[in-house]
Amino acid sequence: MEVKKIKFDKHTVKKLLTLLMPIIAFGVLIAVFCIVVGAKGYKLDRYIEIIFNQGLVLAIVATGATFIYTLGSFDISLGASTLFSAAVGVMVYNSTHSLVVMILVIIIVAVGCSLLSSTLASVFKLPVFVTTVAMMSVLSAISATIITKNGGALGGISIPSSVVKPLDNMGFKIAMLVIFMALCVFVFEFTKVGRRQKFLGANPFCAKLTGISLNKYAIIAFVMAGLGVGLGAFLTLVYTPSVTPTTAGSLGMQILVAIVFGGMPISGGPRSKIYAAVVGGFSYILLDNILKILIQGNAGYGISQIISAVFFLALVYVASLNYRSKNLPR
Amino acid sequence: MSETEVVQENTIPLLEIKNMTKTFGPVVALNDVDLTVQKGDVLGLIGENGSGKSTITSIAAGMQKATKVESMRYKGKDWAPSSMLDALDNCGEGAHGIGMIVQESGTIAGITVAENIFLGELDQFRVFKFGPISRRKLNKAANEALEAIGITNVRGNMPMAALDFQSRKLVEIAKIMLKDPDVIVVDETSTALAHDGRQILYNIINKYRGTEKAVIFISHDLDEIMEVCDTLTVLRDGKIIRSFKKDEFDADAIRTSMIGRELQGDYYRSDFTPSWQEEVVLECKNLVLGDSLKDISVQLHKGEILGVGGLSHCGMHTLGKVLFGAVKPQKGEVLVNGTPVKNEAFAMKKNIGYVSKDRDTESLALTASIKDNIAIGGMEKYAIKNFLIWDPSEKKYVDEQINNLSIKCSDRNQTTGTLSGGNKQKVVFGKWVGRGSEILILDCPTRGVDIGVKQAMYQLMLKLKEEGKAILMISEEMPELIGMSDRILIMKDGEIKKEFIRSAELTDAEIINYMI
Amino acid sequence: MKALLNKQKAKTLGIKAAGTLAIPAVFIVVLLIICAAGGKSIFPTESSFANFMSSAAVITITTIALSINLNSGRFDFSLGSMAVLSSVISAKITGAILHGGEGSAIVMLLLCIVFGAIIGAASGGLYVLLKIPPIITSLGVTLILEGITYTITKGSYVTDEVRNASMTAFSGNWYYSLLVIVAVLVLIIYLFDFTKFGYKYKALKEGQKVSVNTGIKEIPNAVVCYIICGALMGVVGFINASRSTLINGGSLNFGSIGIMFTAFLPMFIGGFIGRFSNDKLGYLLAGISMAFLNATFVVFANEVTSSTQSIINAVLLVVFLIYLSNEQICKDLVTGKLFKKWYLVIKTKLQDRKASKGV
Amino acid sequence: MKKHLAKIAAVALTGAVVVGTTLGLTACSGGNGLPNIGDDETAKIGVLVSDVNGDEAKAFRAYYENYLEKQYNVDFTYTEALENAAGERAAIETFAAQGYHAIISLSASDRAMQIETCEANNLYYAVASGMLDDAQYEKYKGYECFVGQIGPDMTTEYEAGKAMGEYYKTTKNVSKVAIYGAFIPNPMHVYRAAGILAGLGLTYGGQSAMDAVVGQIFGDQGLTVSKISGPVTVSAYVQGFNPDVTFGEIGGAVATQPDAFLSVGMATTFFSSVFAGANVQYADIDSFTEGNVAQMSQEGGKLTYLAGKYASSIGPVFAAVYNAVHGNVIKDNGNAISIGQNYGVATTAEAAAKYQTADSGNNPIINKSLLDTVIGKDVTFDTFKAFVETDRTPA
Repeated sequence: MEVKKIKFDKHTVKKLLTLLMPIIAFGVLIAVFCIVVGAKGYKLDRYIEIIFNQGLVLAIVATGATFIYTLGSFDISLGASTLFSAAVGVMVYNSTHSLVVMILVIIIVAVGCSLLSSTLASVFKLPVFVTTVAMMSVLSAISATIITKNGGALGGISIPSSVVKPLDNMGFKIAMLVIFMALCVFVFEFTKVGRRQKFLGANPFCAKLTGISLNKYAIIAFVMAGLGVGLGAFLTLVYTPSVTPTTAGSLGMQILVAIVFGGMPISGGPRSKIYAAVVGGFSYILLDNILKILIQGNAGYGISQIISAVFFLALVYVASLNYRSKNLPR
Repeated sequence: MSETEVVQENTIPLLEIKNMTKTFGPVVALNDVDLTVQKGDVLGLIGENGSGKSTITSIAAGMQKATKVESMRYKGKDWAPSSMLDALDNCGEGAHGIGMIVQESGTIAGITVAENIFLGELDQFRVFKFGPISRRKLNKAANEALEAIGITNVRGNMPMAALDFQSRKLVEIAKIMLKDPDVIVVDETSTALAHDGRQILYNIINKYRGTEKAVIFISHDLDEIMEVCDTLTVLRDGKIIRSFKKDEFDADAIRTSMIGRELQGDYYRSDFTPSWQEEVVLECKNLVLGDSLKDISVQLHKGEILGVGGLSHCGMHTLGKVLFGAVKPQKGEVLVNGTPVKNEAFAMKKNIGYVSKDRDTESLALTASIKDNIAIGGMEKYAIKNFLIWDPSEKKYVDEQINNLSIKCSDRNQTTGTLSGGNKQKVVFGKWVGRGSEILILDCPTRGVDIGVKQAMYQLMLKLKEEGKAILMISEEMPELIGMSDRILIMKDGEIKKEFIRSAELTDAEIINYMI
Repeated sequence: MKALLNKQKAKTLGIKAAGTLAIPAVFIVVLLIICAAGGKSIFPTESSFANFMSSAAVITITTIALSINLNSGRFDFSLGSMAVLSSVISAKITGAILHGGEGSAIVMLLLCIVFGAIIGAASGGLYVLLKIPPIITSLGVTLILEGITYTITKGSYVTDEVRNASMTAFSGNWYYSLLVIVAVLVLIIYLFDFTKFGYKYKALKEGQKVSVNTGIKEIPNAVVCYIICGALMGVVGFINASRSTLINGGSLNFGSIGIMFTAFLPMFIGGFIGRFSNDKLGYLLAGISMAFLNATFVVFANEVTSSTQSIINAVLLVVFLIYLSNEQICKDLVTGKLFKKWYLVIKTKLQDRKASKGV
Repeated sequence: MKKHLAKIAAVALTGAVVVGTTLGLTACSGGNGLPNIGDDETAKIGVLVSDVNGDEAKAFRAYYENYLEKQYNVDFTYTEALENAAGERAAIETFAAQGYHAIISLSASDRAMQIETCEANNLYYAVASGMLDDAQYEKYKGYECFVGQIGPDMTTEYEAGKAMGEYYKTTKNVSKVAIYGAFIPNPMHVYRAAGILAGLGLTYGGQSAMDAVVGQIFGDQGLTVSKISGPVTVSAYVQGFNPDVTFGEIGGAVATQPDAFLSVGMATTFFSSVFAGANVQYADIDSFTEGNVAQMSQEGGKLTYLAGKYASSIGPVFAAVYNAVHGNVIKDNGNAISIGQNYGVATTAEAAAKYQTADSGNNPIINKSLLDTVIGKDVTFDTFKAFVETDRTPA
């Protein structure tokens, strides 16, 4: 392999900036965060743990979702299916008292929900997004019913905290993240599947004429997303052994924001990045926490949200500098 | 430039461009070019893909802006149109500007013919000043515009999507002609037109010839351009190489100046002996699909180049897709080495390759890199256990194809969309040849490809034939069918009308009789 | 000859009318039958009809607003937040000036339209300025608008400013809502079908590149679309404020996007109807159908929980989409052609097998 | 190459986070006991809330931040609106990282987890509304960090509903009512609704015991009118808030011409103008806010019964936590305190106004001089209990 020198002309700088922007932003956010926490005299080590816990489920579910985004479609029901699988998991644990069965059921249910969306969409040729909108309403409605019917006065259902306590430590969670990331990176970067999915995202017509079945790879993508949801639902229970109708409530939209934040093009295709979800997810959580520390008080919530939205738009703008089209993007 | 300046010096040229430069990022499309168009002239522009012929005219017609230009003057006045509409409309005294019939479709499928024609100038159809726009008035005016150039079967209220390719092109022509432009640019338009359509276009060109107006005619087709044009200018790599007057027209000389060197070796096949092996590798039996295919049976042999020719809508393009398993026929079956073809993936497993006519949407992912496009076809070749991808072996595989086909690119990571037409097609070939396809279905493989690459393609096809591979070449260009095929099937209205066997005596005229 | 022509004309007109009315008619008849079967009237009181009308207005107008940009490939999550913010600002101003006095409703409605349009202009301006995909811009815009709303309201419900006789009169009388629907529909049909803007919009929608090359300026067209969307959502914000007599200023983190999802089903139905006549008319008919569904939910409130309602809505959406994407198959299924096809396929397969066995 | 740069950078940064966190983990694993601060030190208390913009929530907040913070050396920090259990846990851990001493919880997604998290993070913990159920209390009452729960428990909610029902049945002699169930199956609202039925002397599904009725309501996800029977007719039942249907339902309910509309919450916020327009009296369980008082007093206002909390009712829970932070952890026989607090009730505008005015501004019902009686090193459980249970209806 010949080594090429990188020439730092305007073009290259733009390209590099585009590519590295999300990561630079992540680095900057970490630095700012450390400074802010340090300046306030808070415990940084604890704070980092909190951030990790807050971002973990988001990062995992969003990483799984990246496979769907790579195909150029998106799934808005992932938050609802996280809730649903967690709820079913709790019900199963409470009747079987087996952690293993619970984990298996959670994963199966999550993958099942995902498969249902994708087969509905592919068998009946429905637009994926709208199918997932319908899935979202159905799953949240069913979950809410299960939870409130069984939760009674507590308003939620739960498993005994002692069951998951042994797993509620950083080592286990980091291991889960690393294993899942490794699996995703492997599938995405080192197998035929990943290559074909990126190609499908780039040009589905050409992919079809190259013998790549959209349905097959859409189903694989949804299965990967389902695995992420399942693992996410399980880790949600590890973090808090209870499920209420609001569990994972804002996850669905956070995934969308996190993936874009991490530098993933919304149209998918060859520029898709498997690390976008992790980078974006943690960046988003970091930004949120920085703003929470800096701006306090009731009125601050609105201001914080405005600031983080502006930051988000600015970041995406810079990251898109290299892909400007003459016409307005759609 | 001296050749074109024979006209009296006191007449101001219609269009005069001096030292125009246009760059797209690092790519130089036009390099300090001068161009003059005289009144009454039918000027041909010819050159390989990316030579700049479309670029310079599209700047004059307002589609894009020059990066740098010393002067551009139209009828002696400074000329800097902001849009195509502007180029047509704003030339001081009424609408006698520059109109361009563009290469890719310049019409919008989702709206009506009338809306397409009058897009951007709807004010005239208002019921009253600032009032609503009257659809009735609009349609009436559109009908008149169509009739003015001799089109009677297309009406203003028809949805554009309901028209075939040729009619859409004609609507475009009507739209331009409505403005009564003094200069029309015809960019690769005739390839889209059948006989009757071409006649309409030639009538218009002939009306312009020798008047106060002028035509700029851009084409790949040397024969056509030599027939239609009075003068001819050759561009290469963004520069004007030479201009020819009618009496200087000479195919070899023009070709040489287009590619900048004598064509080394053969262009088409040098032999005229048909040859193929006994073994039938791909065949279809009694295919039926709507109006496109009516009981089609074809056999393709090992080591054969089978040409399929006809007009654009004769069904041959559909045939190619059906043979590859991409389109399901209503009746009949496709067999590869005796087993029925189920879908594209199966066809690929059986080593069939398919190059689509529609390169940019069906053969390539333009936003992906060269590597992505080539590698996607050959994973069986380099993936470990047909599943794991190891970067270095993937790169090696891709680099081999790039080298074998001499694809001109900065590196394998270059975005495919930034390549020229010929190099794009090489990438497509790399994808299919690299994976070791035994049977190649090539739909218009040299469409929009310049002569240099064309020659390379033909030689590659020949090499593949010699290796015993089977090629089914679907083409709208007679010379290449005659020049390359062992057998030629001519299709019309979904049926095979005639089969020709390779021979030195075969002529265009003989074949065309069966097409129209 | 002329008679024949008229016959032909009458026939196409008949097809058009049938295609236009088929879905809403069947839908509404089914709902009426369900109500009748349950022994209930769908509009038991005068106020229930007023509720139905305002519901129809909200759904229709939201659907139109959603479709304007979505049909052009511009996904907009910010519709809900536009409605809330414009109504909050207008309510505050109206309250400050008129203190709930006479004419509050009309003043607030006009202000809602004005502020909606301004917000829409800002949103569209941001989009053309940043030139990043509209779905991403809309994510940011939604968060910003929610943030502004929250900051203005301090996260509370806005109630006092929208509780007055004037507003009650608006929501209590069905003809006001009807008037708004008609006005919006006429204006929108005029704008999109009879003006230069509309023609250009359609051209850009169908062929962006060609239109731009022809010299149509897409930036002003897009911004105007956003302005219209904003104004429409302003109207929605007003109607919502008048019928709920409150505005929830506390939505953060995309809490405001729900309204968009309710517009999907009517948008698809409306698009389908649009094939036979005008798509905006389709949105109206679809909006009315959905309002009928809501009215039926009200009638059966004690039997159908809100969970069941959202499941019914989702299933309807999926079923209709399945129909849309597989129209021919569905038609064949109804007419029995499909079985014939299957029968033929199976028969030939069997014959083939027999034949191959024979060999 | 450039592509690799991005990958490497991503891996490096992720690695940094992972390493950082692991270090963090090892650094914080050693506990250093529950806080015990001196008198001159500021007590830092985090308040968990799931609602930040409701009237009651804002009244509570004003009492803590605008009144108590001025009177005592204390610093209250409110969370944003916590959406779910995960949010609650993150908030508690954040307070821990910021060096807070105690948590007062008004957020009810997962109490058990809250206590466990506080225990693990050495923070005192107290519940100010929505108490633990019996099993949970039994489990956690021995936890060191658990100061107690002082506020309305589910039985209180039931009683509040029951009192409302009784009032309309006996005092107002109603024969026909409509019920608004607000956000049933929210447990608080379920218990209130069950209480209303009991107060009206009605059975649900043939049963009248609290647990049986509550269980059925959870199962039905709402009230089913046909299952109600007894001397008073329930002519309509509505729950939820979805503008597309709820106003239709309320309109339909009003059209049944009930003598009163009994609501388990949010009635003034959502429907005051509807009730005013239809001339129907209504009852609500909410808080003594300006809006509610106005509905009781002003012309056209139809609110005839209001049960609610007054802002300073969360004073005692503060006192308990404040004492704990300063070293006096009041225990009930070694267990965490658990004292129910009843709602205040007003049936006239004057009474409601007293609650409101008495509780606003600089002199809340439970003011500094009252609170001082239960703040100090030697306050015992008995004193404290007596203090909480004193009737503080404004004279």
